[in-house]
Amino acid sequence: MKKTVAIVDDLDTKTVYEELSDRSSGGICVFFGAVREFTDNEEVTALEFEAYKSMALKEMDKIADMAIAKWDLNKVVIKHAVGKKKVEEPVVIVGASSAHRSACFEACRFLIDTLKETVPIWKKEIFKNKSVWVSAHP
Amino acid sequence: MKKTVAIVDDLDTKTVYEELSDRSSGGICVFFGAVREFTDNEEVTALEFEAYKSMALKEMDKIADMAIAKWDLNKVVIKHAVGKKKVEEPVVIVGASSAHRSACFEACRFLIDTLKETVPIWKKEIFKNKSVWVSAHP
Amino acid sequence: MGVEMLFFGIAKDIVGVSQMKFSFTTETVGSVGDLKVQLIKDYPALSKLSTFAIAVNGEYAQDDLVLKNNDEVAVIPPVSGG
Amino acid sequence: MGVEMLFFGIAKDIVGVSQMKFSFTTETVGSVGDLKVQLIKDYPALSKLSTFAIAVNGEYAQDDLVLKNNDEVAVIPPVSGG
Repeated sequence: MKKTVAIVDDLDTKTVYEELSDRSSGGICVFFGAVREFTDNEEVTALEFEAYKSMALKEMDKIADMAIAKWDLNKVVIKHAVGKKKVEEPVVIVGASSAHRSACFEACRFLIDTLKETVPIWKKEIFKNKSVWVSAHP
Repeated sequence: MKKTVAIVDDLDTKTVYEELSDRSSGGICVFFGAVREFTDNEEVTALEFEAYKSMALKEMDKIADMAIAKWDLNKVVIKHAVGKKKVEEPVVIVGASSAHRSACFEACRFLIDTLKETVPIWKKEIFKNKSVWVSAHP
Repeated sequence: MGVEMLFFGIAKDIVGVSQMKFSFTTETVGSVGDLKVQLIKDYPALSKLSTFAIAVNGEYAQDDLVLKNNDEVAVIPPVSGG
Repeated sequence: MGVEMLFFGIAKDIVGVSQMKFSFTTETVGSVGDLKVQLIKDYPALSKLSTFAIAVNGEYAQDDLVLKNNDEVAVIPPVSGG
């Protein structure tokens, strides 16, 4: 069992297969989160991500361990980007590999859902004339 | 809406992000199927895939269209390899991109589940001393 | 009249070729169902498969589809892609 | 006694710095809950957030956790990664 947990300036989308591939894995499921052009019909020029890095890495590691405890996985990857990201750029990559496909699909969904709930990373949406910390206010 | 449907000798796992990424997509979900070392505790040396190519492409195209009708997707990819594949090599890549993550996760699972049911592609498991067409016999 | 037969996967191993002309009178073979009966008569090992389907001109065909001259007819043993 | 305070996201904008020493007597601040009350008194805009959590030494902390000298204490506004 191998887990990769990282916070980086720029995510490489090309290496995820080799990071998750394993002789015992018939299935690999990956989720990429990316910057979308519009939020509620307002044009986003960029997203800016800030992390409490040491704690975020610990929380990501816990999420990986929870997934490993819950499903029969061979490898897990959780990586998040920080800094300013433009439209279409990747901001998060999570994935899992397993013998059969159900486990990696369910685990992958769990990884991204839980990351969004617990990992101390913050996203600021930058519009033409303003910027907003997402979810900060009710 | 753009769909990519292909049957190729060798799959490139590195290009899937750029194939699915889209200015309107916040989420991209990808499933890679790969060759596993063991089937029922017997060591597999390779898998060999054969396709009824013209019909397989039509069926893959139908599956993409069904997914597009069912979920709000921006791009869909369905690619399958043919020929002899060794352990850890990719044999199938399916994926979808969407504004929000639920749609791409559900669509991606649908793509691989349906591909396995309807697309005329056959897999032969090659063991040390025999080879077996998968699922051929009850 | 006749059709172009294609065999894949284990069906190719059973029949021994991947492609053949298959000629028949409309008295013996008219529909896909008739063709299946004839194929199993000619190649009894086909009946040992979990299932096999017939595709006509690249589309899955029901047993009642009537074959036309020069159709491309494929024997589709259980698929196992992915 | 005192702790090292860290502020992230909108909390950093509200407080105006990302890091500060925060000194207190154990009479005014003992627990995480006490600290939250004090922070809202000092920076009323924090009370307008959907929620905010406190992490002590890199772990989410409940209100009853008692702070120790030199703890690293972070104000965690609603997270929004991914």
